[in-house]
Amino acid sequence: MKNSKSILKKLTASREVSLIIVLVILCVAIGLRSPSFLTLKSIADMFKNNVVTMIMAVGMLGVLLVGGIDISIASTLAFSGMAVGMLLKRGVITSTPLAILIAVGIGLVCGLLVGLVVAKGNVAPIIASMGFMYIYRGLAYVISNNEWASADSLGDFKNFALGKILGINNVVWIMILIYIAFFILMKWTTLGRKLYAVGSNREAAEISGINASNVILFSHTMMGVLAGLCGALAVSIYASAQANMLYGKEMDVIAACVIGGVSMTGGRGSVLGAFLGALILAIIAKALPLVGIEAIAQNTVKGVIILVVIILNVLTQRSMDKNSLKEREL
Amino acid sequence: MAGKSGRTIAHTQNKSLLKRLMCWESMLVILFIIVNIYCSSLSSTYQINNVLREMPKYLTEVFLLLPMAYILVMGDIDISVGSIVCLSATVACILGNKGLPFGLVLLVGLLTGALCGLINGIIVTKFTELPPMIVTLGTQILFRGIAEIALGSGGSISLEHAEGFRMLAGRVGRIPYILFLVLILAVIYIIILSKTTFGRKLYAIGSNKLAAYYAGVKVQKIRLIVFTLTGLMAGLSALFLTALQYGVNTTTASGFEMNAISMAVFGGISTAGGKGRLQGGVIAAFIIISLRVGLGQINLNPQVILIILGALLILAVMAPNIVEQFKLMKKRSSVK
Amino acid sequence: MSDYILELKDITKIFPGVKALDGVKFQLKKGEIHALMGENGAGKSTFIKVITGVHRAEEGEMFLEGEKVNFKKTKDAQEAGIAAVYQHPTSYPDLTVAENIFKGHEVLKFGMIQWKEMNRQAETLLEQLNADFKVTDEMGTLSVAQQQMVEIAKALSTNARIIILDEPTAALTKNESEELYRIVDKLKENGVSIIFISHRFEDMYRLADRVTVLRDSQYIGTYDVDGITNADLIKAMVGREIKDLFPKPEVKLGEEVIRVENFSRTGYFKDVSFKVRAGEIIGLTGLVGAGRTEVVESICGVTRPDSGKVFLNGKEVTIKEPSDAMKNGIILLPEDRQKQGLILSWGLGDNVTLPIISKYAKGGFNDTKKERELAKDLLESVDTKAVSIFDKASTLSGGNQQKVVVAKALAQEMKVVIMDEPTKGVDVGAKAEIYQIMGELAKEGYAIIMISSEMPEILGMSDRIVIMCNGRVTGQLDRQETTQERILELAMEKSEK
Amino acid sequence: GSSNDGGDDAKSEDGGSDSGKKVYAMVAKQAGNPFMEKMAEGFTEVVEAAGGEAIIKYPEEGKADHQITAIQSLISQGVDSISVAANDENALQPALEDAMAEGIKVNCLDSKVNADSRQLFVNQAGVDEIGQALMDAVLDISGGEGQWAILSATSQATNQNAWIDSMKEIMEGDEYSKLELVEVAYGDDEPQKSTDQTQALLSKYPDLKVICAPTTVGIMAAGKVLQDEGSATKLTGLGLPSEMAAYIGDGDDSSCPYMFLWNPIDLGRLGAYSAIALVNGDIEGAEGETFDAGDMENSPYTITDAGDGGTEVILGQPFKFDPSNIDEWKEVY
Ligand SMILES: Nc1ncnc2c1ncn2[C@@H]1O[C@H](COP(=O)(O)OP(=O)(O)OP(=O)(O)O)[C@@H](O)[C@H]1O
Ligand SMILES: Nc1ncnc2c1ncn2[C@@H]1O[C@H](COP(=O)(O)OP(=O)(O)OP(=O)(O)O)[C@@H](O)[C@H]1O
Ligand SMILES: [Mg+2]
Ligand SMILES: [Mg+2]
Repeated sequence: MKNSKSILKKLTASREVSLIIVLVILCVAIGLRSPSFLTLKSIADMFKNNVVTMIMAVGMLGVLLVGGIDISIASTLAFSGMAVGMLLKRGVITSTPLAILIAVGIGLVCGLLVGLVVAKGNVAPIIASMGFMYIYRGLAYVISNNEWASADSLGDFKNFALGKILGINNVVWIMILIYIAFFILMKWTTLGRKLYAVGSNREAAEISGINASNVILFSHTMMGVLAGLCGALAVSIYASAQANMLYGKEMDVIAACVIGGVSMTGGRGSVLGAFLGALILAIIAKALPLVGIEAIAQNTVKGVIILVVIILNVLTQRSMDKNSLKEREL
Repeated sequence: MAGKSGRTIAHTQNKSLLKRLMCWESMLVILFIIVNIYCSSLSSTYQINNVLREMPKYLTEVFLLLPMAYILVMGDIDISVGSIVCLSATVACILGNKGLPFGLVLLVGLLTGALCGLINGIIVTKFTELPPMIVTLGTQILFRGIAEIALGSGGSISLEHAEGFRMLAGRVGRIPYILFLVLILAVIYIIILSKTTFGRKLYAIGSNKLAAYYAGVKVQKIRLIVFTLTGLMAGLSALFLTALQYGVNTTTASGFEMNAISMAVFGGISTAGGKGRLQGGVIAAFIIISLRVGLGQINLNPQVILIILGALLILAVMAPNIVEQFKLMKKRSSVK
Repeated sequence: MSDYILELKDITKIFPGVKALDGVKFQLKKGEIHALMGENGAGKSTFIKVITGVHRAEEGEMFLEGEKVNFKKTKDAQEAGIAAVYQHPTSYPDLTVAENIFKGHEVLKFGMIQWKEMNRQAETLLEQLNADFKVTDEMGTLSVAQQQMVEIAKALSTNARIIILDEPTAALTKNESEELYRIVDKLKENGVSIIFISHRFEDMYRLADRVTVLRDSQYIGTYDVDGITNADLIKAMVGREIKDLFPKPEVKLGEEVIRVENFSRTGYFKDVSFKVRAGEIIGLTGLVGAGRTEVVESICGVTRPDSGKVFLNGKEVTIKEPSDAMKNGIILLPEDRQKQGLILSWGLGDNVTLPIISKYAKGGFNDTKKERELAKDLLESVDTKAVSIFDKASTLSGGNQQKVVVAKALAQEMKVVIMDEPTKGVDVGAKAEIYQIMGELAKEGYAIIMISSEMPEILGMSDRIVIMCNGRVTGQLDRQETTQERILELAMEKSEK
Repeated sequence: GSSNDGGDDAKSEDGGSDSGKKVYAMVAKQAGNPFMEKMAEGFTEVVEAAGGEAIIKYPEEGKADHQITAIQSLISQGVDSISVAANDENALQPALEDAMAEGIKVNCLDSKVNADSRQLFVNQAGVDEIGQALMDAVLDISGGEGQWAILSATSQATNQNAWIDSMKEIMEGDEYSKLELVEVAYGDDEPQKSTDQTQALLSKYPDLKVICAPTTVGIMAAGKVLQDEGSATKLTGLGLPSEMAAYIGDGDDSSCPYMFLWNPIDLGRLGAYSAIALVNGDIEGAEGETFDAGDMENSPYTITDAGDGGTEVILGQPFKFDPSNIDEWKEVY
């Protein structure tokens, strides 16, 4: 009896669980209004369409953990995506792995530059990444030469996002693998824990011999790598590369993390949380057209849902804290 | 009275004039002059009358810079201002088209902005656990969403009685009214921030919220005021923007928040709070305006302009850091 | 030659504008406990940071077992077997206690962190320290003293041969200090050499074999603890004599000024009632985490109590925010001077005058000239070691920062002064000065509440002692009628039950 | 010249160029859009052939706000004409009025500004012609009956809304009575959202016969979804041949049997010809005037009433792209 109570307590005390509850309620509510939402296919579609946000959310987790933020990621994505698109269109490359590799490479350089300016140049992350947001987006336009790379010119590459292994789409597999890798990184490796340490107390980290600026550099580079990769994935998924692709997506990614309980001041957050946050946003995006909310009101509903979710989370957290205080005997 | 050990503590600063002039603001003034010389050399049409004519559109963003500087000094951020502009403009246009007296339309436009700001303020002060960035991201989507509903399927409303608004877009000679207003407001905002207790409290909040609270600063009340003020200024911006485009549409003022923030940061105001002066922000705003107008004259690809502005932003913030490090090194060796 | 496990020669460390260490030498024998003492700002913390590689000295040499070493990073020192607990806790508030302890030397297997094993080892360490919290607790939820314990556990966990403790007892009460002594003794038995810094003489007498004194960045001397007297030491440290450490004036107590009735806040404290009369000094004491800080914070409106009333001069007052308390003349000197008391990036003057700018302002505009004069006077009156009122608060030593906090309180109009650990980390000279000020305030008829964990201070300064245990008031004693033992009994009421 | 005093007025009046060439400016809807790029190409070609100088001005973003600053910059440069593809029908009015007050000729192309802000609208195809073509395509592809849906750009897009309204009106006719328009969805011209919306349509209406997407981004996204899923639902609408080539085909494995568009290059050319005619004083943009458009198909063009208080000139009929001609056109635009 006592044991089961403590398990229950442990469960309710974790943020992720309260998110899962929100998620279940959301799914049931939508499922009641629109039965087709809970079909396997619809869920598979949802994951495929939101792979990009989900992957970038886990990268953003790393950046937020060290107390940073990166709003250049959608631009990095467009730049790498556009680069790959144009290379394929011009026939410079044809191989899919090479295309992905190039995208990752571009992302790596982009992220590294942001990281250098933040970690070594001591520029506030929001400012540094705002500058690069303009720069990378501008570069995407410049290399696009006012063209799109579309299905016909992408050749085999567009089929990558169609392929399945064990009934699960390739791009979803990539997402799953990245999540597993990050889960291991964040939980069981010293490097991952360094991210937490630096975000929790940078001075302390430095005194205990952690090179904080290198850790920050790493987090931005990692973010860049993932954004670059997502550039390639987005091109493959939508079979189209456009210079303005996923404009403003960075805000969705940040929102996903925050909804998932990642602190914007650093030190707090989990891979599972980032995933759940991204999933909630994905469900909202998927459900809004399904449940028949008028297109014109969709942004209002989305804004309200985001506000309600984050406020609800605060309120549940508060009442949990209060409950645990009540149990303290005086 | 001197201390028990007879130690005395200086309470005056003797900064030489040169040292006083060696600040970021002076750098910006020099940069402003350079940019203007450069732009005039680029194109013969970069002339004062043309600059004055193109200026009003950009000045609507400076309205937002002023309160944004306060917000940043407090260590907060508000990314919903663009949406507030859009919503206020929408309300003003709808009421204007209903035939309400112009004065009332202006008032309601301003109040709409203030109300939105108040909502932001209430949420960030009641739920202090939430970072303002994510709250204002939510309201950013929400406020524009409401405007979208109000604007209906047309997605835009044009003024049917534009006379009043036409007046707002008027000029004295070549100088637009809005420039006067921006300058007057800038002076007021600068004085409040640098000379009054309110300003000092803003810096206190931005430097250490907790210590400010313990010292009796009404942190949440001040935050509420500043967020509301920001909304009010967004309302003001909305009125002028409406006058400049005789109406409003769903994309009106999107991206204004980032422009306002980058002006402030370029001007030396730190997003981490507690640092920087609004003087710098205002000069920076005029540098950016000059640059945009100037580079526009040679029809440079706007994306390239963005690349230049992005690079400039990063360099502007990095430069003082590097100078500081250099100074520190020098100081260290001089003590030796 | 290698009589000394650690030897430093002619260490000079310069911060921009400040010479923090000026040709300091130091010798640590193998297996000895060596105290490092000196006034606030003498350079003690800086000195140990030079040893551990946090700072790099401009001049001087360091020898470890006779071999010259040059630590470039803290990691080098760690690897050489030197562990340190710094003055200001360097913990990670968002991480668990266990992770805090093992940060930097996690228990690994195949490059993976072994959480179970790490938690187990951490538990063993904490058991040694008699800690009352779990290794899976988040560091941020612990009290300052508990955090200090974790820091000590962290130093123990590295199996270092030299352990440095910078004011480990500053936040500890008598009882916990005893625990610490026990541990330090045990370490010594195991052949570990220990350097510790403290402003408490009792620590030194109880533990140290030898003591080195620094003053104004310079080396004054090293003495054997046997045979040294209080007066000698104080003279070495302060450069002058201090006659009366507890200058408690005899004050005729006046009317009741403040009365707290049935104060409760879920989870923190319950049914707390006491009153303070004009000119009275109340010592509020108890064990770590007894809830003293929480009580006074609720009185001052920092947090809101669930129930209870505050009466000022017999009239009930409602206090929702610190500013309300200030308006009523209730002034709080917060416990954590760096986070709550000061804006570290500001000048001293601006810090001191922050609570009163509105009062001095003309039509909302700051009266800078007046403010600066006032700040100068106040800072001098508490004898702050600073060059000008424009010095940044962050550059002051801990004790001097505390003086600035005191000056800040003095700037305000007050009836009730609440001081939360006012002498934590403050040197004897400064302590005496703070007591002096406290006495003067009492003489002027203010009601004073002093939270303290230091027994001599409590006994030396209070008229009445209020003892808390686990969120409740367990006793109120007159100074005359009490003893250390009686106070400790009441402070541990719960554990006897 | 670095004169800051406003002197040298004569020069700024006859244009920013030094050679005294006439300067014709086109303001695009947005950068990075191939449709706009092709239009600009046609525009430039004609202007340069006529011995003028062409300026293509891209706004920072595809928004009316940014077009205002672009137009004002062009006024400063003293260009002779401004041809604008407007992002908002009304928002550019003050800027364009300023331009006209300075003696600059103003026309618009692709999407119009209101009658007060322009002298002429170069319309790609009449609204009703487009509506009719699309409606007939839906009728044909669906086999005459069943459910169909529209996937549009944003719910506020002027052009799309006009076409959709026209389609709804045409649908009143008897021959369309067995067709049921189940929903108008909006993908906001974002690939991801358009994909979400397409998938939502498919799961909500399993019997959906046709999706009509009168927008280049939307039709691409829908084309991809339908083709990848091998859906029985077919697609038509307005799309760029180069972008849609992969989806156009007769077989079951192609999602789009045919679609429509007009030639953006020609649209740009006609925009340029009309601008030149305006600048030369050949026309004033009044109804009934005609102007010569070089070797263009329907030249000379006649200005007609646009029905909104202003005038327009219509490029021609929407052009149908099907498997027989797509390979040829995908190379062109
Ligand atoms: N990072 C720093 N930058 C500039 N000055 C510093 C810095 N750290 C310490 N100082 C200065 O160096 C001197 C010595 O400080 P330190 O902290 O070593 O004193 P301490 O003896 O430990 O005092 P306390 O007993 O108060 O802890 C002080 O004058 C202090 O102001
Ligand atoms: N942020 C916090 N979250 C959760 N619990 C806390 C927090 N701060 C303090 N506590 C707990 O509240 C109780 C009372 O703490 P408080 O700081 O009032 O004690 P105290 O008597 O002043 O002790 P000290 O100041 O010596 O730590 C303690 O059990 C402490 O662990
Ligand atoms: Mg110290
Ligand atoms: Mg306490």
